[in-house]
Amino acid sequence: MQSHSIQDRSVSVSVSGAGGSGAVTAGLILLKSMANAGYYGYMTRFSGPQIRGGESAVVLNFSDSPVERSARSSDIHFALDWHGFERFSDEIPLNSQSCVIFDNSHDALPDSVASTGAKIIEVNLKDQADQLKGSRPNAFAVGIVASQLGLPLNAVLEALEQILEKKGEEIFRAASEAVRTGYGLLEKKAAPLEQWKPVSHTRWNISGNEACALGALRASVKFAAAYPITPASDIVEYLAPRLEKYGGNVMIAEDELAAINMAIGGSFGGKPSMTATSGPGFSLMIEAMGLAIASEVPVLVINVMRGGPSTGLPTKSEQTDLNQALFGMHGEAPHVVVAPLDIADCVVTTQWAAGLAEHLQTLVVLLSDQRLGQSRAIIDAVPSQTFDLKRKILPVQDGKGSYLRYAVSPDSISPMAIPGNAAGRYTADGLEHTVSGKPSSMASDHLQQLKKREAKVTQFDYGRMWAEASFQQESTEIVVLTWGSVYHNAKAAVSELYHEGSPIALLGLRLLMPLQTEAIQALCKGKKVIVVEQSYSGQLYHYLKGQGAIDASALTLAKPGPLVLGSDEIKAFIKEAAND
Amino acid sequence: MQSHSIQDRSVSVSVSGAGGSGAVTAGLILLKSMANAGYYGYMTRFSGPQIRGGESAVVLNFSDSPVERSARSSDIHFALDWHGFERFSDEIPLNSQSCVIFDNSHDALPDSVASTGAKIIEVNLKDQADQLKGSRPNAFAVGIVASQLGLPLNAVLEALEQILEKKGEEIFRAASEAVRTGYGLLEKKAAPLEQWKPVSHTRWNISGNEACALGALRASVKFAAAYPITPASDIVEYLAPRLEKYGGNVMIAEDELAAINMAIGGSFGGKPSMTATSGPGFSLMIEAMGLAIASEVPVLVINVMRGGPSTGLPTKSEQTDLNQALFGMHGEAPHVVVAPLDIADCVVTTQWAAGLAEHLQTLVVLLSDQRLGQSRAIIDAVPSQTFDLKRKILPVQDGKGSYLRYAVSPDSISPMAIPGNAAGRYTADGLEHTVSGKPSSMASDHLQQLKKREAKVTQFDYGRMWAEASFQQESTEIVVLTWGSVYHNAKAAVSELYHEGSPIALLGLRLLMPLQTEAIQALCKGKKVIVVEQSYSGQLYHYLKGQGAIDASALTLAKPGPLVLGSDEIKAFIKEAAND
Amino acid sequence: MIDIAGEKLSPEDYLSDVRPVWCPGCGHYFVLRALTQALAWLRIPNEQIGLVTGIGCSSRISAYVDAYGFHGVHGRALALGAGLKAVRPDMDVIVAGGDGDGYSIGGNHFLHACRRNMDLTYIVMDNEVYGMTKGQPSPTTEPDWQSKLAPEGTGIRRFNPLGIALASGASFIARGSAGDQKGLSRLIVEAIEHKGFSLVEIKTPCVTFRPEEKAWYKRMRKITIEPTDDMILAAQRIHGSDGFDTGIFYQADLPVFQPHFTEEKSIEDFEKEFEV
Amino acid sequence: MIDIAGEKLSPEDYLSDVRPVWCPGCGHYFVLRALTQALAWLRIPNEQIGLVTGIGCSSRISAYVDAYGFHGVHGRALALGAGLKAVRPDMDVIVAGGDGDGYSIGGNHFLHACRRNMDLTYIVMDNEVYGMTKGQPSPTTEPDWQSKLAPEGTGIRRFNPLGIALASGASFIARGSAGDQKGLSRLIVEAIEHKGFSLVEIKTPCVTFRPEEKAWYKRMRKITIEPTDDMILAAQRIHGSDGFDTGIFYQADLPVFQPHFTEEKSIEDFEKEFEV
Ligand SMILES: Cc1ncc(C[n+]2csc(CCOP(=O)(O)OP(=O)(O)O)c2C)c(N)n1
Ligand SMILES: Cc1ncc(C[n+]2csc(CCOP(=O)(O)OP(=O)(O)O)c2C)c(N)n1
Ligand code: SF4
Ligand code: SF4
Ligand SMILES: [Mg+2]
Ligand SMILES: [Mg+2]
Repeated sequence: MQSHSIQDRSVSVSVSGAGGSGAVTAGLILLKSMANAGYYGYMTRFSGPQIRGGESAVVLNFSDSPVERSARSSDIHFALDWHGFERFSDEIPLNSQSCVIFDNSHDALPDSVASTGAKIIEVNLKDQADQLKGSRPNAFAVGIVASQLGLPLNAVLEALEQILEKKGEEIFRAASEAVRTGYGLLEKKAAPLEQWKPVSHTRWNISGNEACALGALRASVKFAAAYPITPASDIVEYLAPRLEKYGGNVMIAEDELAAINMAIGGSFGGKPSMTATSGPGFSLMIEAMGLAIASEVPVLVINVMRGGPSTGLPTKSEQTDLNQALFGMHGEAPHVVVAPLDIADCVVTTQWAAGLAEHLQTLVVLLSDQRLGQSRAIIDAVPSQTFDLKRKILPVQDGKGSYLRYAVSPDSISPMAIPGNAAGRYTADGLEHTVSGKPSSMASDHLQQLKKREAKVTQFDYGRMWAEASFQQESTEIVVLTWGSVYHNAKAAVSELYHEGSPIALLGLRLLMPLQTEAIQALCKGKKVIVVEQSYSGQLYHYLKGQGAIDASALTLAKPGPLVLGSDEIKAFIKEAAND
Repeated sequence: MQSHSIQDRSVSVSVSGAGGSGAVTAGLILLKSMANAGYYGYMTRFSGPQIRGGESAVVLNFSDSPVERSARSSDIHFALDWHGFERFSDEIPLNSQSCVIFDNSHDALPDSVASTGAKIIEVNLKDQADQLKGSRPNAFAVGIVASQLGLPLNAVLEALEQILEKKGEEIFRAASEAVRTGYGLLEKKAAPLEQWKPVSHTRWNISGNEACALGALRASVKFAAAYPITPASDIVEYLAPRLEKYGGNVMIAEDELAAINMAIGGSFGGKPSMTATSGPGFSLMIEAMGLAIASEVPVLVINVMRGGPSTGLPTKSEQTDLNQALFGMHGEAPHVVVAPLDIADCVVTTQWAAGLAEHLQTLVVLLSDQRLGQSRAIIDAVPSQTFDLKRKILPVQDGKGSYLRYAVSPDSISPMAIPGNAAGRYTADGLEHTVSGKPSSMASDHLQQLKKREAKVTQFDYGRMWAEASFQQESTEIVVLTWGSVYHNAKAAVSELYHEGSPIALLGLRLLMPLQTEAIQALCKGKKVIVVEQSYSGQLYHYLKGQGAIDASALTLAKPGPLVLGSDEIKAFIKEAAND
Repeated sequence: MIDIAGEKLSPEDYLSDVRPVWCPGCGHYFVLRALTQALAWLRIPNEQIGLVTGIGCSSRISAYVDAYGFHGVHGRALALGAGLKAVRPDMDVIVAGGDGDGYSIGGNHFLHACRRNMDLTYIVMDNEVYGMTKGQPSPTTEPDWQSKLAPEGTGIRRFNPLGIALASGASFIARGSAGDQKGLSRLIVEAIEHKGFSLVEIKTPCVTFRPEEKAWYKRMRKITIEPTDDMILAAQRIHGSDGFDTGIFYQADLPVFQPHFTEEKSIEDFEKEFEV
Repeated sequence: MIDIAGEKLSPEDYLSDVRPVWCPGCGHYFVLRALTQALAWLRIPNEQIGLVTGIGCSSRISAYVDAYGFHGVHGRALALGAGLKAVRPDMDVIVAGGDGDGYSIGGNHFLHACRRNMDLTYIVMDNEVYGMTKGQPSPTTEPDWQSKLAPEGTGIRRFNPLGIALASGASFIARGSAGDQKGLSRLIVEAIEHKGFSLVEIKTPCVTFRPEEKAWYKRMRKITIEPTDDMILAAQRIHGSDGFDTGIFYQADLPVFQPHFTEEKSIEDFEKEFEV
């Protein structure tokens, strides 16, 4: 097993197996066990093309400080069997530092694994399971891995209880016996957890999609309408049972065209509203997103990106809907596009995004991606915070007033009337209109309203939320610019280089539109700029150039999905670029 | 009346009136009359917000050489009445050089017109019409205008016959009497046509939308599916009765989602296929446009742009769907975007576009706009031409072969099998796939197919069609870059400056994606570059910058619709920019 | 319905100050009149009315009524209206539009709105043509009507709105005529008062692109059909009608969909679920 | 249908070499078997078959049949298939998909495909759930089925595919069961041979997200319904059925839409129209 320096106190584990072998459950138990023991962890899951019954795998990374990326390679890989393992060769890198434990009651060790030089340990879990009524091999595997990590048995049993709670006493008893047995099966190792410092404060076990949903709840979103799609469905599935106990509700739409229009209707009715989808559904929402912009109705649209184009790679991650989120609508359609940088940030950024929609009375698109959304991590509880972002509402009055829904004001935001207010009767319109909302095709009205809609989003002060800058110094010479789920690996690369003495800084953009061009220029001017993103064409890079935020001399490391853009790869690219 | 220099032998006429007054018919007759007399002309029409029964106006510009833009002001304006005339103040500029003739049997002369200092002539057409059974005021107006222009009476009567052909002998007789009477009513003027040289070769009376449709027919498009929308409906309405006599057909879809999918189905079946729409419909086609790209099925989508966002200004022109046409689809979705520069070019560019779709087996978007599409002009017949752009087809063979639909080839184009060919059975897929079309989410397949789809469009040699460059010289210092319906006014401005001695050149882009970055750089490097476009945010400008085609120092004159970006305005902007 | 005391209300009390852009003689004027008359009879406070429309000549009606209006995008009015009603059950949500908006591009939402049976009133101003885009055949156009887009007619049978509404689960299905002001107003009143999804399909001539439809004013029969809640009987009447009958073809007491919510949880409750 | 002489064909002759990714035991396997059996009986040359699908577990079927297939986007298969049939009347175009694909997002195309009555065969693999996206309620799901998205059920009545097809103008309407291989194959044969739009609605269990549906294999009755061309009778049967009957509920000889074309004009003819 690899030795770990103080700076990198982490250990990585992966588990794989055929469908039904319980690899994912094993991962969930290990993640929870680590949390119980006072540590942090991060888990991603992968599956083959089969819908069910196909092979699946989990990749976990643990540490005693927050961790939100996978390791370079697996320290321990547990193969419940070798079914379809070759599909995971990219996701589960093994090397001579790895320790591979496998259940030899199925296929023999594949040559490809043997040739990695990893240390190999064979166990026969079929025999074990046969001896212990009601037990399953994955529970033994959990015990074995826990013992090899030096994870306290108690922490594992506690996790087991939490996870199997609903399955009944019987099942829990058998599983805990299996874990115990597994724990004693191989010689127990104390390393690497020996040097780790457990924490005792509250942490959360949360996925990125759940985090987005929580952010929406914090922002008082009260209505969501959606049509299922991978990998976004979890968001609304999380909300469905909760929102209806929290003064709101979720509506299942017949398609995405309906979903976004329902959300616009709900928002027009006075409730902060949202929808969540992925690429194909987002494409279907394009027309109505333009309507929200033109009629100035607040709405939050979350796009959990997957690989494209078209149906593409529905279960894999990519950052390639950026262009569409920025420029997908017809006509001049200024709006807001934001993206969280990690799982905790999903909570904060979603709350912010929903607030921005309300405050600016427009469309806000939040771009998450499959990796962010479907990964699960143990993170510090995200402290609650308040953004002073509320819908400006026309005071309720009796009798019809002379309300001008689209009046031009200093901040270009006009108070919105909520139905029921006698003074505020008006008709929201996607046709170009006058200040009162009356349809107009006069050049002067068009120009006035175009300006209004643009000014309210561009002139707003987004404060410090627009980006996360780190390692900035007087002497900074290189700036790495990135966004979304690539952030953590980019940060790891930059951090290493910085600590190795490079004059390097990192900028993780949270606000993509309106682009904070001057602020970016201020940080990047005269520096070597490297844009890192998970796309084929370099969408962010070209966008930043087009807006004049970065110079023609900037470089880009753009790589399409579905493989993760690793920190080593990023580091190597930066090093080479720095030497040019 | 304004005196005309040899360089600018043109005369402009406008006609306005309440709904039913026949202003548009008067315009059509005058346009045809000019054509019959051997001249050229250009006509745009405007109407108030009423659906029918509201005021409408036509603005015409005539010359003895091809003309495809409106004049700075009206030389003659004929008001059949003053109903809603104030709405046309922008479109019908009058000044002291103008001559205004009006029927005084309705409202009195508006102050706003009197104050222009135009020469005013009153006629009473009600009296005239009362005397001549079955006659209508607009026919007298045609006669009057013709006499003032010095347009031969014969040419007018001939046009009248052609246009009223289907209405019966009676109506034609009354109308021609009225024209004759009108012709004699005021003192006849020979100027300005006196100095003009009539041509005798074949010319066409055609609108931009008709020209697009003809281009599609020339390219052997055999199937169109569409859902009506202003201002694109004319295209498919033109095709409907013709295509079914030309080996093809038009299908009326239930919505745009169906329209584009039908077109993809038709193309998959082996027939060059297309659809036509405008902004809102284009937005609904986004998802399936991605499918055409991913599954490599040729399809042509014409977007006749109108003012946006959302429903926007449905009957007005703007160039603001550029961003969407380029970047509207989710995922990495390389495709082709082209735009015609004038009405004749609608024929050529549409033919080219349909050919490119077939040859490159992908989505081609053609961006026209309301101004181009719904204007009508007398132009020289567009000579037929051939592009060597055909679909590469798998030869028909018996028995199943080992066909690889998405095989990687040197030009990245793989022969397409047409259903019925036993050797070519395959399943087209919008999921990422292997060379055989089998769904795959492997990183290597994704990268391979992404590259293939991009390479086939970027590596193709588009030849000289990519742009029209004019006034280029060794000494060129300023390059004006533009596209679409703005081209003719930009050309007028550049031409004047060039002839005034400015070292200026013009570049009208026909191919917008893939951008011919190096070719643009070659023409623009080191020059002062000015991008002229009808948008609010400068969509073309930012795009060119983002792709590195132009430098950060480039300037932009971007103005939203619906008003035309006039040549004076463009000229003034360039002049000021040149002096900076 | 909220009844407010005071003087008698008139249709004018429900007219906004935006002047209709419809062609002189368009049937839609009569629908506007009948709708505002119905609202006056019902005395619904203007601000409690949500009037949601799509795009089309007919859909312009939301600007002409003094209420909370939404002139959305083509074909999606029912979805937008459903969202509004979901969060604002206190409001009377009326959705309106044309045959193109509702039965062509909007067909899917029509199906699912019927099925969902929310308490919405859906007014379709059916002129058997796309008026706004200048005279193309719509789903309700006769198969042999000749137009630019279909020079020899579409050759496709007409969409049967009442039959489809019935099969999809609408609980109130009526046909009215723009020519019968009083009858139409009464149908609209019944539709608004009905609990559940109500379809009021109105024959309203497009005088510009289908001048022959002016004959409808005479040809449509005044309220000939009385309500039934027997689906098979309703089906017989609908499929047996020549299209010129008016009245309520079907009215039944079916479960109404209305999302409910409580306030029993706090954000802390949700956060606790994540704690380890 | 083109009959080719020669040896007897088997379902395998219509299977591609792509292995299904369906869960073990999924009802869709039986549909694949029944479809390929029907094609074998009909002896349609593989290359004359167009099999168009949308997205969903069921829609994956286009990759498993050895024919010209199109795996398009979610909900649009009927439109794509209509385009294919419009230009290729010589082909047998079969459109297939799930209840989500066809009745939820694809509802509008379903309506208009029935109405248009082109000579297409539409196979819906109805498992009353969105299988592919892991178990959300579809339009055909019972109102009280509990799922993550609708913890207490949707409370919305089920979509009635047969009734809606009938009201919208489909000329062949059948229900089959994945459990009755032979009966199902025969229904598919009849549907393909029928001239006009044929709906074959198939009950096929999703064993993963709705394991209780395995009971269908026993519960569905083998071909109990005989065809009628009487609409009202068909409506009675459809609305009277408990959902477990199979057979052809309606079959009628209605005008089939198929765009026709001639080659009587040349490009020069069109250009001449513009000449002045
Ligand atoms: C997505 C989209 N497609 C097409 C249009 C063009 N369009 C506007 S109104 C209309 C049809 C109107 O017909 P109908 O709903 O019957 O209303 P009517 O004008 O006849 O009252 C169409 C096709 C549009 N605005 N948006
Ligand atoms: C536009 C769009 N929206 C949503 C999805 C996600 N999605 C894929 S399949 C599916 C539903 C599948 O259900 P069904 O058609 O019944 O097929 P089944 O899997 O049950 O066989 C959904 C919602 C998508 N691919 N595209
Ligand atoms: S076009 Fe027809 S529907 Fe539209 S306003 Fe005129 S008459 Fe009415
Ligand atoms: S999820 Fe359901 S429908 Fe999909 S393959 Fe599995 S059993 Fe079949
Ligand atoms: Mg209509
Ligand atoms: Mg299903």
